[in-house]
Amino acid sequence: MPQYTQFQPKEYRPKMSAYWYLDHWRYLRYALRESSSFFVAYFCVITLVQLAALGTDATRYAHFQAFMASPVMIVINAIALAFFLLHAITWFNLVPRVVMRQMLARPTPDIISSAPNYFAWFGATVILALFIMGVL
Amino acid sequence: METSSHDILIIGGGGAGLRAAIEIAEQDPRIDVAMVSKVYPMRSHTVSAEGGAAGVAGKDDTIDEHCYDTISGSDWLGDQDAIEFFCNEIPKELLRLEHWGCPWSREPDGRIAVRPFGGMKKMRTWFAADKTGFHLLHTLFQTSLKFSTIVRYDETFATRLLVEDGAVRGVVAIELRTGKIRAIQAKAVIIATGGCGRVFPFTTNANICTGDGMALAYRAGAPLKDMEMVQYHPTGLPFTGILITEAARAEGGWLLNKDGYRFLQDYDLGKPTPTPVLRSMELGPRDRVSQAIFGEFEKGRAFHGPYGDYVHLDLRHLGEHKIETRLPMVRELCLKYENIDPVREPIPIRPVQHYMMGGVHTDIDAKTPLAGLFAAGEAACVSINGANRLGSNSLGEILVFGARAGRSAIEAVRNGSAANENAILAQARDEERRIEERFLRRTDGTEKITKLREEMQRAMEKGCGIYRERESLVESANKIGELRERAGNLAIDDHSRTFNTQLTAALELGYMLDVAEAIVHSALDREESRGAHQRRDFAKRNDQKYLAHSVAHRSAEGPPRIEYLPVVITRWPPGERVYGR
Amino acid sequence: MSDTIILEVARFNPEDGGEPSYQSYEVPLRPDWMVLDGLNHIKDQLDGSLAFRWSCRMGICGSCGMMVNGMPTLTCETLLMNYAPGPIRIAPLDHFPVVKDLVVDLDDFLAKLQKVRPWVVRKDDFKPAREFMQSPAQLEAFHQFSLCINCTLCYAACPVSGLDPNFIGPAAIALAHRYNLDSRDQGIEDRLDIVSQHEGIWDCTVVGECSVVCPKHVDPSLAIQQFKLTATKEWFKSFLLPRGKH
Amino acid sequence: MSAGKRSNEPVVWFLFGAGGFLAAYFLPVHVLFYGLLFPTGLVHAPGYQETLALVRHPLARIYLFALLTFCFFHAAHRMRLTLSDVLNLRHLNTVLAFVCYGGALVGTAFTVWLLLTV
Ligand SMILES: Cc1cc2nc3c(=O)[nH]c(=O)nc-3n(C[C@H](O)[C@H](O)[C@H](O)COP(=O)(O)OP(=O)(O)OC[C@H]3O[C@@H](n4cnc5c(N)ncnc54)[C@H](O)[C@@H]3O)c2cc1C
Ligand code: SF4
Ligand code: F3S
Ligand code: FES
Repeated sequence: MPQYTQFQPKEYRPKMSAYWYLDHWRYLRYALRESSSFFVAYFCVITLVQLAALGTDATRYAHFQAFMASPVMIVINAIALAFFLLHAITWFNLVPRVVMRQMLARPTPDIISSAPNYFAWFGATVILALFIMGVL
Repeated sequence: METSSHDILIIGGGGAGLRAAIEIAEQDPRIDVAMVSKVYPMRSHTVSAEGGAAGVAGKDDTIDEHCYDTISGSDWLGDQDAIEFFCNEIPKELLRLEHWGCPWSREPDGRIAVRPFGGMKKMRTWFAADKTGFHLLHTLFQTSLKFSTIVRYDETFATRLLVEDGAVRGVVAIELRTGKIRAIQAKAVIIATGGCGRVFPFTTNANICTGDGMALAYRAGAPLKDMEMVQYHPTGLPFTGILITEAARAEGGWLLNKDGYRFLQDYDLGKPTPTPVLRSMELGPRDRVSQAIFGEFEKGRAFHGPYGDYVHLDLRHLGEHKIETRLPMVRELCLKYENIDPVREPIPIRPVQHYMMGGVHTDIDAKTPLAGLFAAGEAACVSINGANRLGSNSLGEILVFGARAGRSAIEAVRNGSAANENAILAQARDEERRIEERFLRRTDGTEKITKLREEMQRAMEKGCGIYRERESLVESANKIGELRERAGNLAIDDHSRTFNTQLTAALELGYMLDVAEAIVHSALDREESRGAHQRRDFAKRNDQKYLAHSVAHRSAEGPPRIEYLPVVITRWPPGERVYGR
Repeated sequence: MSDTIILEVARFNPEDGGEPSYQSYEVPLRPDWMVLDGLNHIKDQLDGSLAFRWSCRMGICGSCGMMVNGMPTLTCETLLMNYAPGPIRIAPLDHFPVVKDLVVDLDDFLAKLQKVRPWVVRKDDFKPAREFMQSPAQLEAFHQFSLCINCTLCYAACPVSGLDPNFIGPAAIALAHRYNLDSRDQGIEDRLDIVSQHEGIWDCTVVGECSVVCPKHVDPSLAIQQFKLTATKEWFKSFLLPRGKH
Repeated sequence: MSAGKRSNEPVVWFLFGAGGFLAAYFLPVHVLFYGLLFPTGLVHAPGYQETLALVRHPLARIYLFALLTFCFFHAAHRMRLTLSDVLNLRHLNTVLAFVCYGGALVGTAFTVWLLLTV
């Protein structure tokens, strides 16, 4: 550190560590939440591959299905699901609050803004599941 | 030594200082105005004010009524010309604050809301929930940022006024971050340094309220007026002295003794009613209510706690909704500092030193007797508060007289003469030497700052409490004299330049001792009881002799010289103070 | 339970040419003492050279913020008891240059406050003879964001303010937002020019810790995200109706 | 930071926000079925023809288009910020933006092509 000369005090400037997100649990939580984006990108690509396979022929699609059944992919997808849930929960707790406050222009209890989203989420999940399973 | 120079220098960045700065910047953008403050302006003590600011607003209210309430509240010691000027100006000032963005609380139709306050006959106290001072100070500070002509020296501690040829020409100040000692010259100086509550052990005032500006002016030759008039607020939290605003009573809170009895009815303050009645019971003036609580202590009808006796302030019957919307800060403070929820439990309170009616002697134009020196706010005594300030008149005072001081200073700059710069700088170098030799480089001192401060505070509590008498006043006066001697021999462990808070504590101790001396001797000299000044040995008001302001002049050796100045009486001859009838 | 507690206090004096270090002090552990009372005990009785800021001791002046056990904390309203049996580690606020001991340099913060134009801006010459009418609902729209005491705890909590010194930061943006929402103000365009830049709202990645530590429940994170909504709306508006043309 | 040059970030932020909602609502159920329940056989997967028919429905195409495009931008924006803040690559901001948003555009192009040809 440079020397102190009278009346020109050298301030101490702490540097952020390169691993700052490991310094506090609250920062790590944030880093994990943001990491969900890698899985979002990953799964979008997987879906594109699935579409490509579907568009080719049944054999290709069977290959795709076999690929997805490999233990590695299952583990990765399980992790992806965990991250998607983390994303969904943090998102529903945060974003609707902002939108609601913007629209109503006054403070509202968090439950009022987030609850409808949780219901809608549940509904959308059920309907989509029925489509995917071919029930509808 | 670094020097700089400005047209006008304001010492103090609280409400009064900021209002003066804005006034100057608005009136004349060519004037170079600077502001020195020992804390960042928004940290100033104005930030703590809770209840509100009085100004005639409603149709059923008149300026004359506000004048009368203020005058009778002051026990006829306030100057009536100043009070009339004040009451006329204040609504305009509060409106100006509104235009600058102050979030005043509102009526459903969008008009400003007003609430009742102690000693006021009408509802006229404007408020921003119970953080009025906070909002007022931040509004002023943020508005001041708009003006590029205002130069700020933040965290810069003024240590001495530079006086040449009978006129004030600037200050010496320490830039805390570097320890640099600066000479800041100016054609006019405004003192807006606030109160000196820290002279007392148990006070609502912040750590920075050490009477610096009063002492600076006093040392430079300007007298201090009405210093014996020390306001005790009835409702402070027992350990910390944190204030529970008068608004708590204005909204309907009750004072109860240990038997759950509304004891104010025994002290000629009216009859209890379920809802508040203006100028009666809990809405009596502060001096009388504090004296009544003290009376309960003496009769043994109070609770005993680890920090002395206390009574109860009961808000429970107001209900959670009212407490949350009108008094959120009261609830927050009680929860944090007493672990009590006022919605469910009564609040323990006891009277606490709160405000100085006295201060640097100024006239109605905020001018002191020293040329080029002006004062405003709690540091000054105009006087509109006389022997007892009404709650919510002080925030108005810092605005009205802050602006007034600004205008007077502009005039002074326009009519100013050239200064002898060499003489001024020689004085500044003297001060630099004093600071270095007596404090920074001193290694042989033996007296601890903390110890002297505690002894001073104890002496002040003993001599200048709610009730006073000759014997204890003399004892305190001697003690303060002794402490002043001992303060010449302070032990300093911190010899660094950078942010030396021990140095500032040592300097502040010196200022407090000067102010304490003025308080004690003014109190000793006034042989009557009036407003906040209650002498057991002279229990009656004596208009023959003491319808006059005490004015303390410092003398180099020995106690100050006390003189008296007649009170200005215009339309309201002295009468009896009647509350609750 | 013991009746004292150890405070490990960060010390730094630039004049010693030294590096920062920690020094331990034993202070009484009283049920009604705040962390600040502990520090004052050190200053008054044990070591007069310790430097820290405080004033109001009632949580309103905003000067006594420090890192207490790694969390940005207002020391005058946090009980020592909360940390018993200790030790308690007290350090200057993160992400600010340290002047001495627990005192940090706030110049940069003050410059940012000024930059967002935190005052009522009027585009017209309207000088009303009376108050602007403002309903309680209109007051409520911005009131929460006007409660900031400038304690800068949010800057110490926000990693972005540590990574990017130019980030205008939570409190200053919340203040800009407070004026934008005020029915008396017309300065939103000016403030968008300043705050809707990369170093303004767009630098914030919604870590959200600013709102967690804010002792006055200002919720600066909410203010920033709302500001983003407004800025986006305005962006699309000016994209569809370019400025000056409509 | 002078006045007057507002950031163009609102565009990507808007896409990010929309994608955030879609990802929160729909991705969990997608990965649950296609990534876990079907491959492990816990739930019987519909056959090739059924799946193809489902995907070819016009509403499904629109749905998939919206979901994938917005999610690509959502991911791109967040990945950019994560890389620049968490990995402290602020100095590479322009490169990161190019790579991330560029990637999202490529993803969008593929999405359109596949949905039109499937
Ligand atoms: C808890 C509390 C509640 C109150 N509530 C109300 C209320 O509801 N209504 C009401 O009307 N009044 C109220 N008051 C009184 C009122 O708040 C004060 O009298 C008023 O705010 C004083 O303002 P000021 O500008 O004179 O001084 P301050 O705000 O105290 O400012 C003093 C300034 O001077 C500076 N300074 C001091 N010494 C030096 C130095 N040596 N060098 C450089 N700068 C220096 C400080 O940094 C500060 O900026 C209350 C007071 C207290 C304590
Ligand atoms: S927003 Fe909250 S934490 Fe930040 S400075 Fe203001 S009061 Fe402090
Ligand atoms: S912590 Fe920082 S990143 Fe944004 S939400 Fe708060 S400013
Ligand atoms: S000392 Fe004022 S906020 Fe803590």
